[in-house]
Amino acid sequence: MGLESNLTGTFVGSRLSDALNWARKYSLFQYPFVTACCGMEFMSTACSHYDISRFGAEIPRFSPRQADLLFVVGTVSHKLAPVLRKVYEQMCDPKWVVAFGACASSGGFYDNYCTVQGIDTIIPVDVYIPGCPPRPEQVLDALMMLQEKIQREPLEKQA
Amino acid sequence: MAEILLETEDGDLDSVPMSLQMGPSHPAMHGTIKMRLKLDGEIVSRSEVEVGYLHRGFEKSCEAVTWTQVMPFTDRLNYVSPLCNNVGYCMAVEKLLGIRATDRCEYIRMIMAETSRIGDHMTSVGASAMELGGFTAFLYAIEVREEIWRLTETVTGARLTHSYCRVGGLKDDLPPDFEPNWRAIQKKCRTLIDDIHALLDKNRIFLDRMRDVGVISADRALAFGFTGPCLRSTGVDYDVRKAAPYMKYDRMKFEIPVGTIGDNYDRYLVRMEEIEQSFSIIEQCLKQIEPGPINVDDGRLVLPNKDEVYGSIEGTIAHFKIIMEGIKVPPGEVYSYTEAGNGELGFYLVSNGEGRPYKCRVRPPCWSLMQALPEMLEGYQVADIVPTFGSINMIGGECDR
Amino acid sequence: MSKKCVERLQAHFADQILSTHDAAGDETVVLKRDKLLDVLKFLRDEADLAFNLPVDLTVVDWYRIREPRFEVVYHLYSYRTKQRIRLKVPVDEDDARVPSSYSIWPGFDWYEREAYDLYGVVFDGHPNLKRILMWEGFEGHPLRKDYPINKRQPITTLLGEKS
Amino acid sequence: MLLLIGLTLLKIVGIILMFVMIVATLMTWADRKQAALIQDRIGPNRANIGSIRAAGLIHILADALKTLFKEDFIPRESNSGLFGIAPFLAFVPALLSFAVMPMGDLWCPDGAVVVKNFQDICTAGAPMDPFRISNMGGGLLVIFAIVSLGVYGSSIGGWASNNKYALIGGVRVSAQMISYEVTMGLTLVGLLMIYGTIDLNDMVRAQGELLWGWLPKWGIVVQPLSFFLFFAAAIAETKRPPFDIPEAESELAAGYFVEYSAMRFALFTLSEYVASVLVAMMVTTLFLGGWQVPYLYGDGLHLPFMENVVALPYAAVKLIQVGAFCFKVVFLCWFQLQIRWTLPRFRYDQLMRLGWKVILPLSLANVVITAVFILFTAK
Repeated sequence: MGLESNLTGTFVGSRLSDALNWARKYSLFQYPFVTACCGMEFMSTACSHYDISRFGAEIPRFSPRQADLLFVVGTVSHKLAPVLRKVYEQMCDPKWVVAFGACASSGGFYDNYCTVQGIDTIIPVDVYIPGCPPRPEQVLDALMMLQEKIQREPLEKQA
Repeated sequence: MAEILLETEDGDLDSVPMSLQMGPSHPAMHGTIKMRLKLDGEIVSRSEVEVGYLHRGFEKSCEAVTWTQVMPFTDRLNYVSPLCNNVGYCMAVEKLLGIRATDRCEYIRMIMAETSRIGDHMTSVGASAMELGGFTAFLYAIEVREEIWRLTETVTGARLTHSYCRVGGLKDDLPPDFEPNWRAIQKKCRTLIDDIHALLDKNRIFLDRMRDVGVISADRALAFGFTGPCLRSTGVDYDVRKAAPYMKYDRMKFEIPVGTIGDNYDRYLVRMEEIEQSFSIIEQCLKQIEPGPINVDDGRLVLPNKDEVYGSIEGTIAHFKIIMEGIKVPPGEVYSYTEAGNGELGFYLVSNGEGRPYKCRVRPPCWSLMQALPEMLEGYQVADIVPTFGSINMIGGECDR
Repeated sequence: MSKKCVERLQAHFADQILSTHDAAGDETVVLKRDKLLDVLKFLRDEADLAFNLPVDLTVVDWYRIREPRFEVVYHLYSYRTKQRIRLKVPVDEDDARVPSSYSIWPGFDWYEREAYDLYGVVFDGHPNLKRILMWEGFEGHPLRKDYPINKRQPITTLLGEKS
Repeated sequence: MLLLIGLTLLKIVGIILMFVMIVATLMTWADRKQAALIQDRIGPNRANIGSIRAAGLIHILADALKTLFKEDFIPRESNSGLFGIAPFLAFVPALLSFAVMPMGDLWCPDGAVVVKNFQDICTAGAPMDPFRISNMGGGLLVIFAIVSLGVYGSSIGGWASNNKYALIGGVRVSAQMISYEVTMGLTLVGLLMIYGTIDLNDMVRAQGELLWGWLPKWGIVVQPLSFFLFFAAAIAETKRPPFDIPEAESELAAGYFVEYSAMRFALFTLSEYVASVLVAMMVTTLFLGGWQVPYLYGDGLHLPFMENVVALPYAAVKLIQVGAFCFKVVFLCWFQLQIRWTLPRFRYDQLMRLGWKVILPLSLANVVITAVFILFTAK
């Protein structure tokens, strides 16, 4: 908003950034970019046994404009890559990306002609979740790690 | 098509068709389907389905690994019912080898495949409910699945991608407390399923959305190569488990639920009824199963005990040979088919006598279902795409491979 | 069980049949390409055959192992007579063309497109023969044995570097 | 004059900010918690200030703060002027209609007596009206007039986004809201005939009368059919599930506000919640006796079949009545959430059919029956 550059480093600036980061980490509206097997575990994470909503991250917004957190769940093929990139670009700042599962993180064991070897070759990633597919506990752990990361973010990054 | 749409009956009111692209990243398209729609108002006048967004090179990957290592790839075909795929693949390789698994192994495979089927149908039903806005029914369904997954985890060690079967046997026997656990879970699932029935079956809105939507006739369904619940919803009682009983299905008493007109509601009912049948099959299996070996007695196929591997030179060599070179499968070709969650899951295997498959083709039931989608949508509304697509239960991994 | 239909085929299309076998109980008929559509139509329309369920269509690539290089494989099932049959049509690499069975079973529509996409076998008379699993602009046919498994053709590269 | 303006401002703050906005915001929390309850979950509970978690209430604060500082995006291809103004066009009318809602009865500064038909009349001086912002005549019509303005915000937003999904959503909004306004209006005609007024406070006062000496003459008692029809039509008017066809998440992604981000998106969603509160208030006022508590009148409890009056101070009675009104509104808000998490979504044409072919004819029949009834009883 233009204000950040003047406030960086000051007391007000750091308090403001703390408050903002606090709000952001507890209000992660997610855009589920679900493609493959991991989607099943993604459903499980949302369901009653694990309940991702406890962290305030249960609201899916299928419009990228309204989402803060891009969950890339499952294998991304080269055919799908431009779509993922476009969705990422359509998201409004601030935004974060979670690579859910081995395929999204690294291509998994699909080392072949059609699979993108990790979505970090296309878009920046904040948290990687290993596992094929990861257990819901891992997903919740990743979410908490992301929350920690958000809390530490400096003000000038939050344009 | 556009020209036809422009002409109205009295010719004075023009309507220009709108083209709309749905997906691949769209809440109802499972992330892997793109649909190009021609809309006349809210009516879908033409649609074109594009798949392939989840093509992961299943076949090419299988050609690069040994026969046993294909197993993890099969898990990820229909990832909603992975054990059905495991079983299907193992039976194909065994058919090529000309062997048959032991009795106990076959019973366990059946039990596990049926639990997987329950999970699959629950997911499908739940997802269609969710896409209609009935989020609560969806979560109940996922709870059922979660219970079942917890049980399968005690058996296979994994929640979703089990890789439980082996050529000629299984990874492990059932744990000793499987039966009481199953009974406890069955009870829980029963109440949840009753809740789902109560939420949906007689729900006026649900009925209106599902009845007479996405109708396909039996003849067209057959011509499109439909199998599984979608074919049965049209009234054709084709179920591989009855038509060509494999494993011990010939000893089971179960019904094939069939629909009448092949609309979404029929597909929903068929799936819900199949869940009941699966419960009954598991019950019968648990009654009939007897102690015994789970692996065939063939050192060329089955890994030796860990004791032998570490304690004797023969064991080490056998282990090494099977792991490094893979089991040897005689040259030939075979098509083996089983009833998976979505219908006939066929494996067409070609071997040239080496440790790796020369060709490992899977016949995905979704593939046939998906190509009929434009026909099932034509003339219905935009909103009808959602339940129709949901009731087909397209699984990206299986469809695009 | 499906011995009968092989005999029926032999009686009707003796000149079209190259060979038959039944490995592992799967009845297989290897056919010439010339009158393929007639054979398929016959299989569908005869009352005692009635193969009304198109099960599977795929291609086997015998690269440097066998000539001709490709084999188009059909699997059919009859709901009424409960029979199954496998048909194989060998085609050369230079002339990898087969008449499309779309008009007989619409269910083979996507199977043929897939075979075209992944193996490069052309199905003559198919109304919409274009790539289905791979994207437009993909070069080569990935399931051919001479296509390296990890030869990639990325469309999108890292954010920031415009490709 | 200044005093009057100051008083009105105070009432605006009191009613709209203190009550409506708080209930609407709480509804976002209740929505999530209610969903969790129905679905055997816990629901949001992690956000904290210090060690206070307040059962997830703090999440509202986090959501608000985050939304405030999110990038406000205006698509290049959109009509930026209309795009920017649309959320306010949706939000402001939703708030305006609270101006005529009576949260409590008139206040007599110099004491009051209860007359025979159970209404208080001031003993001296003019009655004041502290519990509603404006007492312009014809409150019901004002509400209808203002509510129908709300459709502009949504459909302009849908059109200005230059997005096909938004456009379909916008078109659906206008169709849905316009048709349901007709039905909503017609369902109330019977009520108007019975109470013979369109002033909301007068209507509530009329509901204080007793039938056969014990049954309060609430709208739901005298017009039960109309109650259900109106409630259904009014929920449809709010575009909340199961009538959320304009934003149908699974078909249209987010419908008419698919391109909106940050505060503008929040305004759209908030205006839906505000509309829910409005529906709750209208139903309360028209059918559930408004601020009336059965048998409670200006001087105390007049229990049926009992001679003596349980006396209560005048101020306490008024306070209880305002409290009762708030309670009824909150209950109805919760009830809407319960419906939302139980039912699947309608299809567009089914919704239209419900509006035009079911609710409309039924409400017409209701009018006729009421008219006949009144005609005969009047003799």
